[in-house]
Amino acid sequence: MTKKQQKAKEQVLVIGAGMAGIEASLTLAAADKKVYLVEKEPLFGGKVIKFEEVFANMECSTCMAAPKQQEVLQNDKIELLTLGKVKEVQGEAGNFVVKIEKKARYVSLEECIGCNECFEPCPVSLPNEFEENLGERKAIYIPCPGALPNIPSIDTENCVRFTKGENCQLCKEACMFEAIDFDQKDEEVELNVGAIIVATGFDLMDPEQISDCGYNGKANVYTALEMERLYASNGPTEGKITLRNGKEPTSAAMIHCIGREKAGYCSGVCCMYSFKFIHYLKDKLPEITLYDFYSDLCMPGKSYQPFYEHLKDKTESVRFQDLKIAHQNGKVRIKYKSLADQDKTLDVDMVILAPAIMPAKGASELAGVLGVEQDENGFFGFQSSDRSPEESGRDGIYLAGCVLGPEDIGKAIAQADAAAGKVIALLG
Amino acid sequence: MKEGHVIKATEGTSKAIAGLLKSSLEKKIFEAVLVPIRTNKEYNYVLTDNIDLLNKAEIMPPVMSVQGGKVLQALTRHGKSRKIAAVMRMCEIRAAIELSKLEQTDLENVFFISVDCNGVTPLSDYLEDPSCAGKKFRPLCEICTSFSVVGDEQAQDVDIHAATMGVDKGQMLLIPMSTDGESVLEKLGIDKKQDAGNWVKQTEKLQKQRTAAREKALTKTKETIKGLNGLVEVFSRCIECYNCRSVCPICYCRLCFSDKETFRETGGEYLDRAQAQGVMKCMDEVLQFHLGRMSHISLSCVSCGMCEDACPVDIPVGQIFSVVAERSQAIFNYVPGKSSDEAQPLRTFELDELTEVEDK
Amino acid sequence: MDRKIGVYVCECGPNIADALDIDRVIEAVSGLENVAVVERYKLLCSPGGKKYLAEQIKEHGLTHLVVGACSPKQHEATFMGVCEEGRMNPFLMQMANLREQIAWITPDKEKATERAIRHMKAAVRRVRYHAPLEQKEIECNADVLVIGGGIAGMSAALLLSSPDRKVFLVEKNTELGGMVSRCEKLFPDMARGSEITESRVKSLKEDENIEVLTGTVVENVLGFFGNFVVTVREKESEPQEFKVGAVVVATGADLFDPSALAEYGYGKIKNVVTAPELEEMNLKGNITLENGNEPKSVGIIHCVGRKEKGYCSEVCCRVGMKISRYLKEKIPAVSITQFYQDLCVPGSGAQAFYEKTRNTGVEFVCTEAVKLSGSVEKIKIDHDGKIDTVDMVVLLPAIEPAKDTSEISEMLGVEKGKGGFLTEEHEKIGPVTTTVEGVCLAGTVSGPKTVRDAVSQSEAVAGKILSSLVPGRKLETEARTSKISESLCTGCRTCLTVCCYSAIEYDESRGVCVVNEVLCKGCGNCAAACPSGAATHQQFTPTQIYREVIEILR
Amino acid sequence: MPEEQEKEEKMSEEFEPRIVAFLCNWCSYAGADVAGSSKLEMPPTVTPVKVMCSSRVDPVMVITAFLRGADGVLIAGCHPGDCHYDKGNYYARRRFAVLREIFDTLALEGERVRLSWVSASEGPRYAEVVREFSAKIKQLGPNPVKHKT
Repeated sequence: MTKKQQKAKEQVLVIGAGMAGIEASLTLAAADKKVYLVEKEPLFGGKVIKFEEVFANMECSTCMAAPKQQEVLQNDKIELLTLGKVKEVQGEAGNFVVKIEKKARYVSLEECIGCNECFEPCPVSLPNEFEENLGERKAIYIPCPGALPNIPSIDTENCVRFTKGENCQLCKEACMFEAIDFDQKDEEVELNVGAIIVATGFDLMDPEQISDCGYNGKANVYTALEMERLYASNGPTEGKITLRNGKEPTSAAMIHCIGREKAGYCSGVCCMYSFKFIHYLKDKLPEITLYDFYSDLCMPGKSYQPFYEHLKDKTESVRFQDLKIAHQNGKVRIKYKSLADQDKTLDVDMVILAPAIMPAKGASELAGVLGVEQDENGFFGFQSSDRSPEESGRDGIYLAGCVLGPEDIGKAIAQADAAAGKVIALLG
Repeated sequence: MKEGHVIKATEGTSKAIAGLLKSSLEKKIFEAVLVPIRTNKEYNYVLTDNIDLLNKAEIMPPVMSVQGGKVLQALTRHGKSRKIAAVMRMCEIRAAIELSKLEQTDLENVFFISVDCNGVTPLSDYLEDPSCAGKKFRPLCEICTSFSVVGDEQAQDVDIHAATMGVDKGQMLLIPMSTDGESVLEKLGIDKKQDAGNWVKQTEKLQKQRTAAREKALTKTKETIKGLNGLVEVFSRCIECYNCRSVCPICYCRLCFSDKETFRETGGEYLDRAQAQGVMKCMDEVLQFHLGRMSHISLSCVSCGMCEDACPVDIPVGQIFSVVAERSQAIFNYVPGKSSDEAQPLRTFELDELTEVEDK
Repeated sequence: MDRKIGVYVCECGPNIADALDIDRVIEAVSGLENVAVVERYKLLCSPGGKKYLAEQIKEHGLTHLVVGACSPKQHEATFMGVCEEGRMNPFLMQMANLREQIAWITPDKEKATERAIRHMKAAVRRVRYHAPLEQKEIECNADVLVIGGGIAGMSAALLLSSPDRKVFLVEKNTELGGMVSRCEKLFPDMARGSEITESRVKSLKEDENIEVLTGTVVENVLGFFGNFVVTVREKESEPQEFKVGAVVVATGADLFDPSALAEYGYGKIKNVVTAPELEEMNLKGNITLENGNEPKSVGIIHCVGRKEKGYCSEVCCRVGMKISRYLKEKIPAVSITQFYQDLCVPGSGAQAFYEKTRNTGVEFVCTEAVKLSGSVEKIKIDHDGKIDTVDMVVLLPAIEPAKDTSEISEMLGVEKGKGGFLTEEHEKIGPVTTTVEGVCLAGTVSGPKTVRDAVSQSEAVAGKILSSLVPGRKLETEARTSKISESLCTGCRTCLTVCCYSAIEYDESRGVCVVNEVLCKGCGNCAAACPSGAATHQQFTPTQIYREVIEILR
Repeated sequence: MPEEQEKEEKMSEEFEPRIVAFLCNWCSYAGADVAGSSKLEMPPTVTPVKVMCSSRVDPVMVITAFLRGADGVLIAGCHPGDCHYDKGNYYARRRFAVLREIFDTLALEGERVRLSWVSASEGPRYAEVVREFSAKIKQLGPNPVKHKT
């Protein structure tokens, strides 16, 4: 077990390397704090790097994220621990002892130069979860072109060497840099930090858990994240929007509030990104007919409604009360009740769901490890006017981004800087 | 512009304006006047409060030896002048206004008196034979459409315009173009008003003819410089004296990009290139200078013709620049010198524009 | 100085070595002017490679370095580090991207080699004109000016203050607390507004590192990040001047005036009040009609002015719910109907607040538009043709920019943008900073916000300032900035007008423009805008670019 | 050189355009790198010149490149609204518009200068721009400057 001993007050742990975690780390590093940035995935950047563009200015999200990611990688005050998981937290504000389980990557960060030569020969192909399973990857892989760090990792759950114990070492042979090391072991890292910032983000509600939304991963019903990857210029189709059979859709419907009732809250951003999809679809398929099914339009703030205004004529907006999705000979059939209580049906080629934003998988477990409270929906912290949102209820542990609940990027970044501010004020 | 204030001009425009200036000096409306004059041999802009001088001088000689805009630059670049009246041709005023956007002139205390301009005689011709004054004009003057204040394409920052075209012999109409202009006329006690309709009509008529002529002439010029061949042909006789640049009112740089060491290469390097290309006519510095200068000034070019007048090898450089200037100004439908509150196009931008030049 | 350029080609294993003929590249650049040494190495970014390179620099006494390898995006920082190892100014190094932009995209080895040669030559010719650059260190003041004593301003001040950092909190009104102090309660937890603000006011007063200046206006702010000079004036008294390093703008927002819209009959029809007016009534104790009686029925109308403003003010829905809670507490029998267009209740917990409210018997009616008309002691609400009659109507007006937003924008050089609010540096990744470095925004000055978000913004501002203005630490400037030659500049100020970071000032006395290295972000826009080349980017000078270009074309 | 010989050259497959590409550091250069790491094949015609922002590209520099024999000059930057430096690319667009107009007016084959927006994730798009532009230049043939000056 490697111990990273140093003055606790000089060190901070940031859990989750999405936009919020990155922002917090950079701000802390600027204040000369040593930052350990722990990320469970082999790459970092969170959900944002899955998007091609972000509302409301339709900026390229890679152009937004990549420079910050580069900063993290080049900043010697920040140590990025990918494939890491927080196992245990002892002590109190100013002096926490943290145990982190760091899974082996089986590719040496020092030796590998990211030439990607090792993917080719790998015999295993499987759906790429970064691409929302719309593309394939190997057992040794980088999730998508441009992913950072630009170092592959071996997925031991699928690599024949690890699953079947076969003596396959095609990737190792392909590597000119002796970067691949099957003998790497998972390790436990112990850190001594003065404060912790939690920025573990969110996951979308699994649409298969929602009755009547017609999602089965096969038919032409897509989740928002699937749509993002379909449109992404670095995605599986290089930005070509097609149905599962490769044909271009001639009609599509965006459906808001999927699972809102079940979740019990409004996820805040779905209306906006559904509008963004209008732009996506019309951009690639100018002829497509679009429908936008919503119950309430949630577009808070000075810049969101104007974005909607300039897109709303490109789609037919339908305000529904309740709605069912079925499959009808190749088409997707939407049965819904209009605001005027009329029952209606609509057939389209493609449906894009906006599922509720949920606490990230494993949130409760982490809450337990950290000893912080969760609200009735499982998000961290709770809404209280005499407490700033970033406070977790436990001194020395702060929150930022969608771990607090559904937030847009702007709010998440502000919370990240606020959390960093709290930490700097606390540790001096 | 319905009516103007009448003054006598029985002894001609020059004397009429002289008179106007004299009384404004006597009445202490201005501390001095800036005006191009001719005293026996010499002609130039003078800044003066000397009334006798104005008595003897011929105001507004038929040549433009320096561009008034440049004169005002020299006078006000390092701080505004005291209250003066400047008598100038439209192209000079427009240059001065353009320069003010580029912080090269400070016009706060400058009172503009513009005159109907019939054009100026090329300096060289005039020197040879003064009698060709008023007969021979700069080619650009012959196709000039902005010789007056009539029409909304014209400079708006004039205070008084002295109208002669279509005005009865022996008379001159002073058109107040600003509240300042009105109050000055009042102070001068010039209150006899007269309908200016005929002047407007005459001006518009001439503008119409000129517009057609300009169109025709510039199209012709465009043909002569078509493509690289044309350009090389025309500019191959350029002697790189840079007169065009030094007389240009808009060229305000301390050191021109073309004079910088940046682009100089060693003899060896030139030879390498000559060998690589088989032949190297040593032309590209010349073209670089002229094209580069176009990219710098074409938006502000007021098409005054100074450059052409100054070219010792008769390159129609003014007409060539005017061709380019018209087109690039059209992109932003920008009229240089029209109004001082209009930003020079390269100093600002619109969020949604020019989609035709970009590719998404 | 006579130059000794070292040229090193990285094989990057097979990635470059197999894709092109490195020996030919080496041969081609060897002859070039000032080239002292040309070598190839298997992997320059490896620990061994870095060590090797650093030693080479020292051994050959190299003055300039060219590295032909991968993309500078990958390893420019790495090799700049190596330069420092070799005691060479890192800005005297130039990379040629032989991997991403040649080896990996040019299958034909012959062509790849030609391109590589061209690319390397260009880098060599360019680097010859590189000059050493230094990161300057600049003294700065760590104190902070906070403009606005509302919840955002107070929170920022409290988090910022420390024994070695003074905070000036300037509030134009005589009382601190702002909008929140005028609310009896706040959603969603119905905490008392006054308690929230009073506790903060108390800690502000107790904190000797915070100077609270109420009834005071900021008259001017000059200078730049780390070195602002502030002038404030309290009513009639003499103006006071002090220095700060950063400025926090937390001046809040105003509410849309409903009397501008006939359909609400505000100011004409009796008992039509705005949300703040009801708050006031409620704070005073009783919610009554003009005739002193309690209302039996109340209509609450959302989105007042939303259409005119063109945006949704985010908080109104929940304010409406909060108000119905007031009413239900004070007048249990009252019947309440809310007329809304879209229910905007984003985020965990907000909907619960809505449902709780609805369960107290509040009716919610979704409607496109409403029109009010008075009729003896009653108010008729016409919503999409249907008519309701109530005793009292509460309007929920849109949040709009504060009256003085323009002056503040002028004074600080922060643009007014969407909706007329002050503009953030970047809506997503720079929500509390502005293009004027050292000037930050917190709360509704940059757009409608909930108290929660305003607070988190104010703390974000604190985070930004605490990390960038550390007492006793100097400001490090970006080395790769633009600079303006005093002898060439004619003071035309084109550079100044195009600079997005107000990093260029005009020096009246010398009549030239000057780049402020603290603010310059090094984009080079000014350099392209300047016709005479007086302004230039120190790492992208015309000569450097020109040399690179003609070498490519040779 | 005589017309037919010129034509020949235009036709000939031999002609490999020399294109100078000014790429902004944050979007287009990054995009080009993504194209590279995705191993997207491209004609060997373009040599990138990195600048921090498309707004650094001085029209005179483009003119010079053209007069020094560049068969094409590409300026690529962040999409409008995405500029890493807030608004640089809007200024770049105006400068380019004027430059392009000068080329067109003087019939200098304005298609030889091109302004493209390429984001950091648009590797495939960058490759497409390079292919398209190269094809266009091949069509136009070599920069006449090489023979005329």
